[in-house]
Amino acid sequence: MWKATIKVMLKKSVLDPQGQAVQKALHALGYQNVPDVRIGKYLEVKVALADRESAAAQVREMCERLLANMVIEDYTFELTEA
Amino acid sequence: MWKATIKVMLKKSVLDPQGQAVQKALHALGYQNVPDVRIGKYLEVKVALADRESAAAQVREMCERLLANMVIEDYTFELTEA
Amino acid sequence: MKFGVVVFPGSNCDLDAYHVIRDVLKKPVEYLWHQEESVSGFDCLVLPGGFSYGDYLRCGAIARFSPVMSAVVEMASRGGLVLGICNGFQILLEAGLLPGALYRNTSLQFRCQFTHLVTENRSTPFTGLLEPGRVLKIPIAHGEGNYCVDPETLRDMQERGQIVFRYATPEGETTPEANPNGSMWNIAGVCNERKNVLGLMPHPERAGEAALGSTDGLVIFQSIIRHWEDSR
Amino acid sequence: MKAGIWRDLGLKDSEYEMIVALLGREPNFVELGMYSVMWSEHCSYKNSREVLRSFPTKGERVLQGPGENAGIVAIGDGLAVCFKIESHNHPSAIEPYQGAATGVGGIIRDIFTMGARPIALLNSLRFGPLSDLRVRYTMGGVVAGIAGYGNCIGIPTVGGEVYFDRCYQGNPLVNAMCVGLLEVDKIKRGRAAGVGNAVILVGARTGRDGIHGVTFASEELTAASEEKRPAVQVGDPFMEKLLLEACLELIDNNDLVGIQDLGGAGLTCAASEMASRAGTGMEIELDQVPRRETGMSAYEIMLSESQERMLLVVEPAKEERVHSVFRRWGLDATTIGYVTADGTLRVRFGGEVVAEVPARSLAEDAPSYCPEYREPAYRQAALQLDLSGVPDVTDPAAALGALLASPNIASKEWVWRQYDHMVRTCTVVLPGSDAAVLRLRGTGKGLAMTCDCNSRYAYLDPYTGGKIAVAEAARNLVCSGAEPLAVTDCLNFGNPEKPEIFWQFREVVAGMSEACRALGTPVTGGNVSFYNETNGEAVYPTPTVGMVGLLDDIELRCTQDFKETGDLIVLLGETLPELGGSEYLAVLHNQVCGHPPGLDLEKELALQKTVLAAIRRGLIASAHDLSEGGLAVALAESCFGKCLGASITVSSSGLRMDQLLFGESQSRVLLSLPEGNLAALRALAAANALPLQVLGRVGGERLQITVDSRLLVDLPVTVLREKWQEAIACHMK
Ligand SMILES: Nc1ncnc2c1ncn2[C@@H]1O[C@H](COP(=O)(O)OP(=O)(O)O)[C@@H](O)[C@H]1O
Ligand SMILES: [Mg+2]
Repeated sequence: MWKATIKVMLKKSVLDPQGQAVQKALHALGYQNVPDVRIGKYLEVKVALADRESAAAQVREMCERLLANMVIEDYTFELTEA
Repeated sequence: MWKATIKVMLKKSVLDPQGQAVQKALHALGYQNVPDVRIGKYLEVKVALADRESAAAQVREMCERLLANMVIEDYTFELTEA
Repeated sequence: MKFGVVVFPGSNCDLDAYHVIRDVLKKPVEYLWHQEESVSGFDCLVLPGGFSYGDYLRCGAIARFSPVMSAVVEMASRGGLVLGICNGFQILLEAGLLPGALYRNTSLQFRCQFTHLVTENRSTPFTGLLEPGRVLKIPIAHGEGNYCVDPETLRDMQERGQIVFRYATPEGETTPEANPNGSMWNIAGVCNERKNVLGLMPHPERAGEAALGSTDGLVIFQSIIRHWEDSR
Repeated sequence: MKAGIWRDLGLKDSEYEMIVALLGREPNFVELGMYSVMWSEHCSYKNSREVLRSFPTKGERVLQGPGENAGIVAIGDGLAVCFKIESHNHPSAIEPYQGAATGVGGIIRDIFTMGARPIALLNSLRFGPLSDLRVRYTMGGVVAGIAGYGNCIGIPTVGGEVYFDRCYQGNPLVNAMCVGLLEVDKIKRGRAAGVGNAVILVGARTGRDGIHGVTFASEELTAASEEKRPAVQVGDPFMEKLLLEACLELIDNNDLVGIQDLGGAGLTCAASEMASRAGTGMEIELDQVPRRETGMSAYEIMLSESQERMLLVVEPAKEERVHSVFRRWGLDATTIGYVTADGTLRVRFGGEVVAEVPARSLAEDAPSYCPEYREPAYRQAALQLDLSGVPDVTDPAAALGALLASPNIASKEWVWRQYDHMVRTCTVVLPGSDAAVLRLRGTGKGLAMTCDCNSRYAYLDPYTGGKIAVAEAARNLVCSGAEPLAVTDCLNFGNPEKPEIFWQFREVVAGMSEACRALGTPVTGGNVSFYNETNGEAVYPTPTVGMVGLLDDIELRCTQDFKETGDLIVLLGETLPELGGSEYLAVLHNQVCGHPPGLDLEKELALQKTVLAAIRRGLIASAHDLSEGGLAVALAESCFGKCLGASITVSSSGLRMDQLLFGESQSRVLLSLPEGNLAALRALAAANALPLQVLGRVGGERLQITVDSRLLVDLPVTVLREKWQEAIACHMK
C-alpha cells in the first residue's frame, strides 16, 4: 500500500484570483512582507499496489485523467509506504 | 526570503465530501484499488524575513488567523529558503 | 428602530435585505460600508448574503477582518442584535461570534431552492412571534452551507437552545431527505449563548412578498422589531 | 517581414496586401498582430456582415441597434432594457468550467458598458449525448462555471435551454445572455471623444492569457487545437463585481465620456473601436499598463485577452475623481494615454513607437466577403420522410413516458437549481415555465425573457428553422403575458468557407428576418460564431434567439402550470399532419428527417394576439407553448408544477395518432381557464380567426387522454413527473 501526496497548482501563466485575494488580505492584516501567495489543491490518495513503480504509474495516470485539470493545472506528487 | 508550503486539511473527524466524490469517480474509472482519498488546500506563501525562526512564527500566526479554520481544519507547513 | 445592512466587497443580497426592511416592513434602514468603524445608532445589524471577497479561501474568512467587524463584535457583546444571513452567517462563524463552521454541501454543488424550516427555539429575539409548530418556507442559495461542530459543543448548544432552525419537510419532519446540504442534525440556523446573534443559511429576505413565492421570512424580522420594542 | 508570416496569424495574402496599401508601408510585427485579431471573423464579421444586413434593426422603441456593445430598447417610464447574447463555444470545449465562466463575465461587461445595471442572465447550451463520459464532464463543468460566475457576482440566472445531440459531441455550444436595466438618459457608448481626454485602464492586471483567442475562435477545432490553444483564461467574478459597481457609480455621476470592456482582441480592440466610433485617435503608453507577468512584449500586451478589464475615456478635470472611486472599491486604475485628433492609434513602449496605424482601419476597414453558397447534398435525402414505413404509435402512454425522459424534453432542474435565480428578489416567475419574468421595482411592470432554438429544424430546413426560432421565443414570452420587444441572436454555424455551411447561414438569417419583420421584433444585436466543427463535421445550424418582452402589469403574468381543479383546458391553433424533425421521430424511431413543421406567420401573429389579449384581460389561469413532444408533452408539463391531473378528449379527425399527440405543429398554445371565461376567450379567438378546441378539464391525480372515445393514456401525474424530473439528474450522478 502506498500513500501519494499530490499537489495540484494552477500553471504559472494562469491567473490565480484566490491567491491574489489572500495576498491582499494578508497585507491588510499587517503582513506586508508577503510578496506572493499561490493556492492549489492537496490530495492524499492511497493506492493498494505492491511496488513503487506501478503505484507511481497509476498515480500519474489518475492525475492526468481526473485529479488535475491539465489545461490549467500542473501536479507533482510523492509516494510513501503506507 | 522563505517559501512556506502549507497544507490545510479537514480534521479527521469531519466528513470530506469532496474526497469521497473523487474516490467514487476513481473507482468508476476503474481504479478499484484506491481505498482512501482526502482533499485539502495547498498554499505557497513567500515571506520576506531573514531567519527561519521568525518566518515560522509568522506562518503559524497567519495560518491560525486566516489561512486555516481551526474549528474544522488542521494545517502543517514546511519552510524552504527562497 | 433602525436597521443597518453591512456591505462588504462582494456582498450581493445587501440590496434585498435593504428592500424588505424599507419597502415591506417600512422600517428605517441604512447601508454600512465595511470600512465603517462605528455602528452607533443602529439597533440591529444585518450581515447579508453574497460572496464577500469572492468567497476566496473560505466563505467569510477574509470579510471577518473588515474594520466594521470589530464594531459588530463589540455591539454583540453589549447585547445588540446581529443577524447573519448566508454569507453573513459564514462571516459570523469566522469571526467567532457563533460556534461551528460551514463547509461544502455534500452534493458539492450550489443549491438554490425553497426549503422548509422548523424552529427549535421560539424564545429568541428572532423567533418570538412564531406560532408553535409553524413550518417556514424560505429559500436557500449556497454552495457551502454544511454546518459542522464538534459533538460536545453540539450537545451544549442543544441544551442551551442555541439551535434555532432546522431543515424539515413541508410537514415539519426533520428527515435526511429534507436536508439540502448535509448539515449536522439538519441545522439551518444557530444563535450564540446570549441569543442576540443569529446566523442562518436560508434567506428570509427572499421570502418577504407573495410575488416571490413566500412571505414566511417576514416573521423573523417582525420578531426582531417586537423584541426591540418590548425591551425599550 | 518574413514572407507568409501573416498566414500563421490567420491573414490571407490579399488581406496582407490590403494592410500594406492602407499603411503605405509594410506593417511591423505588432501592427500585423493587431490587424490579424481585428480582421478575424470574430471581430470583423467579414464573412457575415453582408448577410446580417437583412435583419430588421429599427423600431419605435429601439434606442440602440447593432454596432455597439449591446442593443437598447425603451420600455417607458424613462427606462430602457439592454441585452445581448454571446458564444463561448471553443473555450468551453477546452476548459468547460472556465470557458463558460468567462463567457458569462464577458457578456455582463457588455451590458454594464452601456450604462445598464445587469439584472438577469440566461444561457443556451448544447452538448453531445449524455451517455458519453466526456459530454457529462463538459456539461458538469459548463453548468458549474456559469453558476460559479453568475452566483458570485450576484446576478440571477433565470432561464435558458439545454439540448443534446450527437452533432455537438466535440463542439458544445455555450451561449450566454445578459439583460440590464437603465435610465434612458444614462446610456453610455464606447466612444473616445474629446481630444486630450485621458484613457484609463481599470480592473485586472494584464497577463499572457488568451493571446490570439479570437483567431482561435475563428478556426475549426482539431486534434492540434490542444497545442494551439491560447493560455486559458480564468475568470475572477469578484473582481468583476467590484468593477461593475465602480463603473456604474461613475456612470451614474456622469463622470465618463466613453467606456468599453476589453473582450476579444483586448486592448487593441477597445482602443481602436472607441477611437474609430468617435473619429479620433489615441496615444497609448504600454509601460503604464499594469502587468501580471514579467517580460511581456508590446505584442503580448496589445493582444492579451485577460478578463475583467475596462477602458475608460475621462475628461482631465474628472480624472482624479475617477481614480478615487476605483481606490475605494480596491481596484487598480491607470491612465495609459490620451485621445488625439489625428485618427491614429499610436502605441509606445520602452520609449519607442511600436505601432502607428489608423484606428479606423483596424475597426472598420476589414474586408468583407461574400462566400460561395450551395445547397448541401444531405438535404434532399433528409427531407424525405415516408410515413408508410413508420408504424403509428401503438402504446401512447409508453411513448409519452419515453419522450418525457428524453433529455431534450426532461426537466432542466438539475441545471438551474445550481444557479442562484432569486438574488435581487425580482424573479417572479422562476425557471421552469415558458419564460422567466422579473418585476421592475417601482413601476408595476415586468420583463419576460427567454432563449430558444430548435436546431434540428434548422438543419432540415434552415429557412423555416430560422423562422421558428424567432416565433417560438416570441410565443414563450406571450404565454407569460408579455409583449415581445426585440431580439438578440447568437448564430452558431460551421465553417463559412464551405459553401454548404454558408448556404445554411443565408437561409437561416433570411427566415429569421422574415419572422422578425412579421412579429415586429427587430434585432438589436447579436453574435456570430462560425467554425463550430470537429474534424470536419459541423454542428447543426443553431440560431439561438434571445428575446425580451414587456408586461405592463406584473400582476397579469402567467405561467404554464395548471392552477385549479375544474378549470377548462383549451387548445388554440391547429394540429396538422406533421411529424418531420420531431423529437418523437428521433426518440421513438431514431430518425432525424422530414420537413419540419410549417410556420404561417399570419396565423402565428393571430395566435399571439389572442393569447396576449386573453392574459391581459385576466381570463387565463395557465398558458403553455406547444413545442418538442407536441400536445401530450405540453399537457403533462402543465400538470407537473402543482401536481394537478387533467383529463382530455380529442378526436383524431383524420390525423395519425402520433401526429395528433406528439406532432410539433407550430402556432399552438395550451390554456387553462375558469369555465366562466370561455365565452370571452371564444370571442377573442373568433375575432382573430383562430381555431379553438375545448379539450377537457384540470383535476384529479391522473393524466387521462382519450382519443375518439378510447382512453389511451391513464397514468398518475407523479409517475410521469418522476420520469421527467429524474432523467438528467440520473445521467449526471
Ligand atoms: N440552461 C438553463 N438555464 C436556466 N434555465 C433553464 C436552462 N435550460 C432550461 N431552463 C429552464 O427550464 C424551463 C424549460 O426549458 P425549455 O424546455 O427549453 O422550455 P421551452 O420549451 O418552453 O422553451 C424554462 O423555464 C427554462 O428557462
Ligand atoms: Mg421545451
